[in-house]
Amino acid sequence: MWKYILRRTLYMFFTVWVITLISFAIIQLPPGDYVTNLMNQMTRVSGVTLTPEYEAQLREQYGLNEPIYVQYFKWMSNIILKGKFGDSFVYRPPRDAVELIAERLPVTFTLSFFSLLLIWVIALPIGIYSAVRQYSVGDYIATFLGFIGLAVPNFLLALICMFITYKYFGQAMIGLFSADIVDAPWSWEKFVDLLQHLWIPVVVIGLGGTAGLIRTMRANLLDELKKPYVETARAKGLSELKLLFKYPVRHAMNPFVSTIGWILPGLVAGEVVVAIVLNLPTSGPVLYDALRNQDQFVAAGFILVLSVLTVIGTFLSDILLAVLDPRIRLE
Amino acid sequence: MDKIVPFSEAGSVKPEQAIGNITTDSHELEVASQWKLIWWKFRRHKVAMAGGLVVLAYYIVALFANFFAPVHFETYQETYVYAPPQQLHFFRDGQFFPHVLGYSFERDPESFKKTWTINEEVVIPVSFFYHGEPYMLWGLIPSDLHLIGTANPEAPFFLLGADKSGRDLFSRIIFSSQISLTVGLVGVTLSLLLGIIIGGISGLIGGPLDNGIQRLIEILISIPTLPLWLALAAIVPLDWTPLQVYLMITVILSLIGWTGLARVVRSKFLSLREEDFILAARLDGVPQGRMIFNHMIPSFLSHIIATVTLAIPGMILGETALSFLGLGLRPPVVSWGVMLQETQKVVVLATYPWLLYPAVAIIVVVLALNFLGDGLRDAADPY
Amino acid sequence: MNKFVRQLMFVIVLLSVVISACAPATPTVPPVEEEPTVAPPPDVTDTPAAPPSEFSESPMLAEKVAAGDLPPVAERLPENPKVVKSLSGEQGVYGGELRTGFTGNSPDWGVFTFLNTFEGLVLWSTDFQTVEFNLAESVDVSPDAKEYTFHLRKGLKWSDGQPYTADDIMFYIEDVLYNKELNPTPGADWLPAEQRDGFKAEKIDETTVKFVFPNAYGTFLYNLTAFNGRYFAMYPKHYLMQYHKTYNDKIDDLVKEDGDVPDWMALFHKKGPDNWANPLRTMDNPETPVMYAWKVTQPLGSGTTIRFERNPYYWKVDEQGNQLPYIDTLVGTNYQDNESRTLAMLNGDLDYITNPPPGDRTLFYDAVAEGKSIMIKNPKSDGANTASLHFNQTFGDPVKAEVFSNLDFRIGMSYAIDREEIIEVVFAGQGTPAQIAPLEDSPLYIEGMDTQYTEYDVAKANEHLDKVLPEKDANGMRLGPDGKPFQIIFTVQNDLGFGTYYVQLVELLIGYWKAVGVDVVLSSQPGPQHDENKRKNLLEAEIFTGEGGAGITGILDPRYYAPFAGAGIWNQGWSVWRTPDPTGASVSVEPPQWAKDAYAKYDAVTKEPTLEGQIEKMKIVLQEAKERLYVIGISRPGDLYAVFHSRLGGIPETWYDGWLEGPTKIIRPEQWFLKE
Amino acid sequence: MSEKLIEIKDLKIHFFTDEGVVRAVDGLDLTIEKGKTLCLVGESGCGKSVACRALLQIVRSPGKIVSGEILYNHRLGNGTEEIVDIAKLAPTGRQVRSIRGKEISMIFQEPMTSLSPMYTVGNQIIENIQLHNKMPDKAARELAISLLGQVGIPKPDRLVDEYPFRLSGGMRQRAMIAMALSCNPTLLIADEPTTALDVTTQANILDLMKNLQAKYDMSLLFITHDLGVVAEIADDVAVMYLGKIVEKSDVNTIFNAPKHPYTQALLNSIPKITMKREELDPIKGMVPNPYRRPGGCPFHPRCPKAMPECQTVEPAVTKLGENHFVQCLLYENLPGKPALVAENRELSGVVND
Repeated sequence: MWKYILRRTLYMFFTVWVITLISFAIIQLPPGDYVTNLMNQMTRVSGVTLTPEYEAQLREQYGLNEPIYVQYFKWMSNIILKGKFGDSFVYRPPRDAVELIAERLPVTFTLSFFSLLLIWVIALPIGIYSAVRQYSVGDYIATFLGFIGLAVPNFLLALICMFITYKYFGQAMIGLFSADIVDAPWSWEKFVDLLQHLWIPVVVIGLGGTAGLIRTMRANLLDELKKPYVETARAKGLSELKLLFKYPVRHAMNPFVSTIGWILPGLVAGEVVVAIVLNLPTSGPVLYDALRNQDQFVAAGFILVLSVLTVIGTFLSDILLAVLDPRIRLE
Repeated sequence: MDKIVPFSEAGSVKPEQAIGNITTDSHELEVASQWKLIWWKFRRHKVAMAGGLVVLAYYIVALFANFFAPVHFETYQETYVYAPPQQLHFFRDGQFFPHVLGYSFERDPESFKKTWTINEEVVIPVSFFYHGEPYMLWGLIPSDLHLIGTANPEAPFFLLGADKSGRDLFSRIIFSSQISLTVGLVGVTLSLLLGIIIGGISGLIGGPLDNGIQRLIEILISIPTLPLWLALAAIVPLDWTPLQVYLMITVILSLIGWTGLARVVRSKFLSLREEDFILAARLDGVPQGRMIFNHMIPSFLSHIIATVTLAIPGMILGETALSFLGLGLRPPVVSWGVMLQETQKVVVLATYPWLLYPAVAIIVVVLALNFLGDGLRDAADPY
Repeated sequence: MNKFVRQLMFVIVLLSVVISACAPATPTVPPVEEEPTVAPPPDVTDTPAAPPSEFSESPMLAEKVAAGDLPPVAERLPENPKVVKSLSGEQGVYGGELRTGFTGNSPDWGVFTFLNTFEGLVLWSTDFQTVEFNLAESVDVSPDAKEYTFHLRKGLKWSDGQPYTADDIMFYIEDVLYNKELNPTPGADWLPAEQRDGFKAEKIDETTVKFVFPNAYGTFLYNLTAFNGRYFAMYPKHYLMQYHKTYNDKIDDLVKEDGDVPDWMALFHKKGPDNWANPLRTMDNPETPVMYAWKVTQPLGSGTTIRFERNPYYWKVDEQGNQLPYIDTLVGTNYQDNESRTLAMLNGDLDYITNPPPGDRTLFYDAVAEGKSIMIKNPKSDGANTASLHFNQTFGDPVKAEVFSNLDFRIGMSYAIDREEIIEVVFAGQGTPAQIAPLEDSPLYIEGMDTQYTEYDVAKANEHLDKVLPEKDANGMRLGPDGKPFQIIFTVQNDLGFGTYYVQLVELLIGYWKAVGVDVVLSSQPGPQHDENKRKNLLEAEIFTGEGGAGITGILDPRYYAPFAGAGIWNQGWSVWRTPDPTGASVSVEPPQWAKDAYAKYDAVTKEPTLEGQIEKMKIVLQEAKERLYVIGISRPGDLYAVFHSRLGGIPETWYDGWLEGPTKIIRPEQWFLKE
Repeated sequence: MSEKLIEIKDLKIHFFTDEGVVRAVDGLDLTIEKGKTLCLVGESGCGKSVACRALLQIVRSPGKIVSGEILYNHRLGNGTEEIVDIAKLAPTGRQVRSIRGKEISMIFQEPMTSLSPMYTVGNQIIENIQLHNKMPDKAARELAISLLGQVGIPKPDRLVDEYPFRLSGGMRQRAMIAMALSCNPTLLIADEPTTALDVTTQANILDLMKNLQAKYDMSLLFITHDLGVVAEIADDVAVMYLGKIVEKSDVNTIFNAPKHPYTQALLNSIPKITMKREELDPIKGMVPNPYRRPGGCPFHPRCPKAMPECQTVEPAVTKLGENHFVQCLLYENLPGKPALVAENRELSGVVND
């Protein structure tokens, strides 16, 4: 077991290193840089253009005039030595990329948590039901409902929800907080307010996720249901429900455990679109803006953090799986 | 965004769904061909059957878009900008006479808002299988036959309304299916091949190579796709058409999208490796490559099909999501994603709700594909 | 109000300006407040503003004064405060918070640049007809238009109570603009390249500065009226000198203290405004004193809101002597996406948003009809046209460059366009077919320039195109002079805040041009990609804005009237040739002689000391522009719409809206107020 | 003759699939006597597994008990007995569940997969114990350990906490047995318990089961296709073909004087020391497609002694002697034996169709 963990850890570091290379490369791919964008932004709103001198000057100021490998080296050494991921160009006063990301994470986590909750609450029962009652009308109806969420493009769903709240409840549900409370420090009221606004994004993101889970659960369970040990248990005289949950469901859960690790990064990436439409102060849009503005340290830092989260997540869920499944633990 | 990566759900594809235990007791069935069994099993999933038919219908429409669409997707009538859908009437004073009624608008001088009034007098006959706008089917066969429409090109015929340039939404939805239903397939196929080959090698040879491949997969799955899209979208040559650009990106993405399937294939191979017939083949000295394709692939071809079926809806939705972010296809290409881009505005929901029809088209086909995929996967391993 | 009346007014206004401008000796642009030589537009109160004698202030400040935290209002105001008339004829009331929204994390370009910045020495009068004094109370201009002497209002104060004097202006010019470390090449948008060397500024006394230009610079004042004039009240010397090497020899300690910045320049930029790219650093650093009506109290940072509070030392009053602004605080909310901002506005969560998308027009009018608390006004665009179609005459491929440079080609392409149809489809029937030319009511108006080649005439189109591209292939598509298929890649930026209709428009154009055998394909790109291709001179053709319509904007922004005036790609390589890119990233193309001459003609305009002379000279430039048809236009802009919360007061019925005026600024946000 | 524990009468179990109805068990008559071992023999696919699952009402869908009775002598607390028809009990009902694992328990063919790898052996045995009788965890655990001991698992106190996949096949099967015995049942059904094991382990397991049967005084229904095993363990033997019992008798009769051609064929198909190798002949043909079962005597296509009428007439049960029944036209209507047939008919209550 410990040997296993050690090996995995080593791999992990290697992976992360490669990812730093990749994420930095990705940022450098597009033509132009932050300064080009800045000017473009001005042109877009105003039609005013910058004189070349100022660009040159800006590039110098942001260190964009150096060759890429130098930039990468500086970036890395800052991360390793100073723990600094580099300041954002866009946000002012300049903030360290990771601070920015970290700032948005609590909300992101809350959102992800509730979405996840919704997903599981909807998907697992449906999945189990439609496996146990395979090909029954119930099966069809349940899965149909489960898939609807997947089939509707989520940005549309979000926009429609928002419009409905405006049209029929008089108040469009925008963002995650009411205007008056948004700047207040965290308090019980703020939390309640959050919950009131949370439902649209949770529903939108959640419904999108259910289908996959239903499918997995259904398939895994169908798989387990005809394993001999089920028959053994039945021959013992166990009640069907007890039997179902103690044996096949328990087994069918394992594949989920192995994916838990990716859920957060997945949601962060997946939530971007919804967050943009619903104007949520989550980390997704920060990433998106950073990429659009070529705010390279934030973008690179973000990709790095996301990837590392994934890697660690995978690692953890492998361990968790090992803990849960004796076969892995003991062999 | 994950939706874009083909096989992102491959992890959920599960083998071994026996066909009720009678088969286990019967010799005859072992003789029956695997495909026959899959078909038998598949038939039991009624909704999947329905889904299959719907999907079939979609692809047929896409194939003969010019025929099914009343007009070409670029044809516009400047006086019918944002014209609402017309109701198709089948009878007039008793006898069968399919027609729509003409209408005209008043524009509010201040808000520029159009208010449309139907003119009962202007009766526009609607004909089926009529000769209208000429076109080249598949760029080869000249024809002018259309399923439904009005012979008079001047007269308005907007079953699903008109868009911001006075183009027929119905026709555009039909033409869009050509792109939306196919553009992702390239990527899907590519990652399919990669997944099988790499996964197969990894599972067959094992050892350090396998280990290396596992690391590679680990790295690839930890890279978020959104940044990749943004980066790639920005670096394509200027003279590429939006279609080429999109195709290129999907292909590149498929280069990292194969991981899901590879994992499945690998584990599958690991288990297969132990099985007798493979061992036998080994002992007979069958070369690796041939072994993979002649012996192993067939043994789980069925899930691969299921996986692909489930990857397609992902790709369709991915296309819309990317269009939303302005990274996907762009006009003048017409696809469902491009059409939905128009609808991402409150003003559309409020004033031109019929622009949402493309979404309906998407929802239906995505549902159909999902059920089809489920059915296929259920049927995948009858043994 | 009646259009004719407005035009009449304009003529009167214009005459008066001209007369005053050509008065002999040292002509001074008349100090508008004292005796307005300008007949005020009918929708503005007619009473000339006699400088009020006693002053009152916002209750919010009155408390502080009572508490002794703040000197009385009379001491805070200058001797001769700038009087701002109510633009709606209503009497403003104090108090309240103005809520506004912006998209992206860009509060400055999103809204506040327009709402709360660039207090210049002078600014446009609210009718956009003449120059009004602002920080300066008068200016003397030498006959040769090389010397400008500004007399500042006495007793102006920064938001921290420190005096604003000539020193602050000198600090900007000597220690910022001409500081080699901060500005390797001294450049500012009010200081053209050819004026840089030899420009001098000199402090006469505490409230008087004199600018001396090497060459005549007749349009200088107009350049200062809007955004370009912002610098002179942006650098509070008393605060910034501590971060300036020249004044603080211990600067390096501060740099170390800060930790984040590599050198003192970076520190200076961090504390004060740094340069063009983000001039509004004063929105990020609450410490920095400002001359604006409101002062930031909570920067946006990485949050979602930014907050401002009234500047207790703001130096403007209304006609009753009430210190402005009326509104106590501003709050701006960051929206990820335009739609949520729109909804918020409809909700009544916001009081004001800039550039509502044209498409949302019906949405807001419907909201008004439904009795939502929305107020809609209709400003006039100062633009000459809804769009400009560029064919890059400096393009790398000689074959294409040759074709694009051919007048007949452009004329043919113009005839091929069914403008009436475009107007119906794209612009909801608003506007009339037109080329890019000064508006009928502009002093620069040239007979026929706006209407030439605008009728839809396929025959004429072919006739002209046949002179350039006679050969055709089997499908009737034209071949290039080299006999190869001739295809034009037409670029559209798909993420522009304004040109949301460009793609749709070009889709139509492609159809028209196909009809005359010209093969054009659409390439829609996001801004950054477009800009990169532009500097590399890889763009063949594109669509962009149509500036240069109202008043004398043609002179101030001649981008479509004179070669190499930047912006737009029809003369891309030439512009770079004129103002080279030190990074070398941009491709430069040597212009032909005629282009150089043409630009010289424009230079002559700016050298003219008098408006009359400028107009006269500019007409020569425009005449040539008319003959050469540099870019193709589509139609005159229809009237715009602007949305406000109905509780907002002080908003005029109409105004000229455009970049040059300083959008929003021209309707004087400081005199907006919230009705009870 | 000794008393019946279970009497199966004309049991019919059909599988309803889209491809048609499969009559897996088609009119089965069988009697299991107390304390005896009955071996159910037949090729795979003959429906023996299905039949024995019916005793617990755990026939998997799409299989259904369509008719017939399974009369079970249910011993009540007060020593008296009542007869329940298991076939009539609801498959998931409380009553049948109280019988499963307590009075009738079952062990399966696949020791590898018949225990869940997720729980320890002990856990799964204790579950069974506590399911049927109130017992504190401690006691239940003790019992489990002792049971494991009885089935010959070394160091039971340690293995009780092991996971199944850590045990050898034989050990697992022993664990299964321990579990099956944990509520000392009256009937133990063993569905080919030894097929998956190597020969020596087989022998051990068989011995074990014999001993335990004696010890617990329970009936044993032993399903197998291995006649060697049968010789080893059986008191009575029932030979099954395509859902019917074709011949039933005590073990000696079957081995020494088999009557039914199928039984004979089966016996010939196993090597004997006395035989020369060429005498060894496997049964020709295959078990026919369950969807197309032959008319008349289902065995006739493969029957060496088949007569024309075999194709049409379905044979009835013929009693050839004390506790020896056969279902074959060869022995039906023999001159001077009509009575016997009749007698045996009402005796075994067969209703031919």
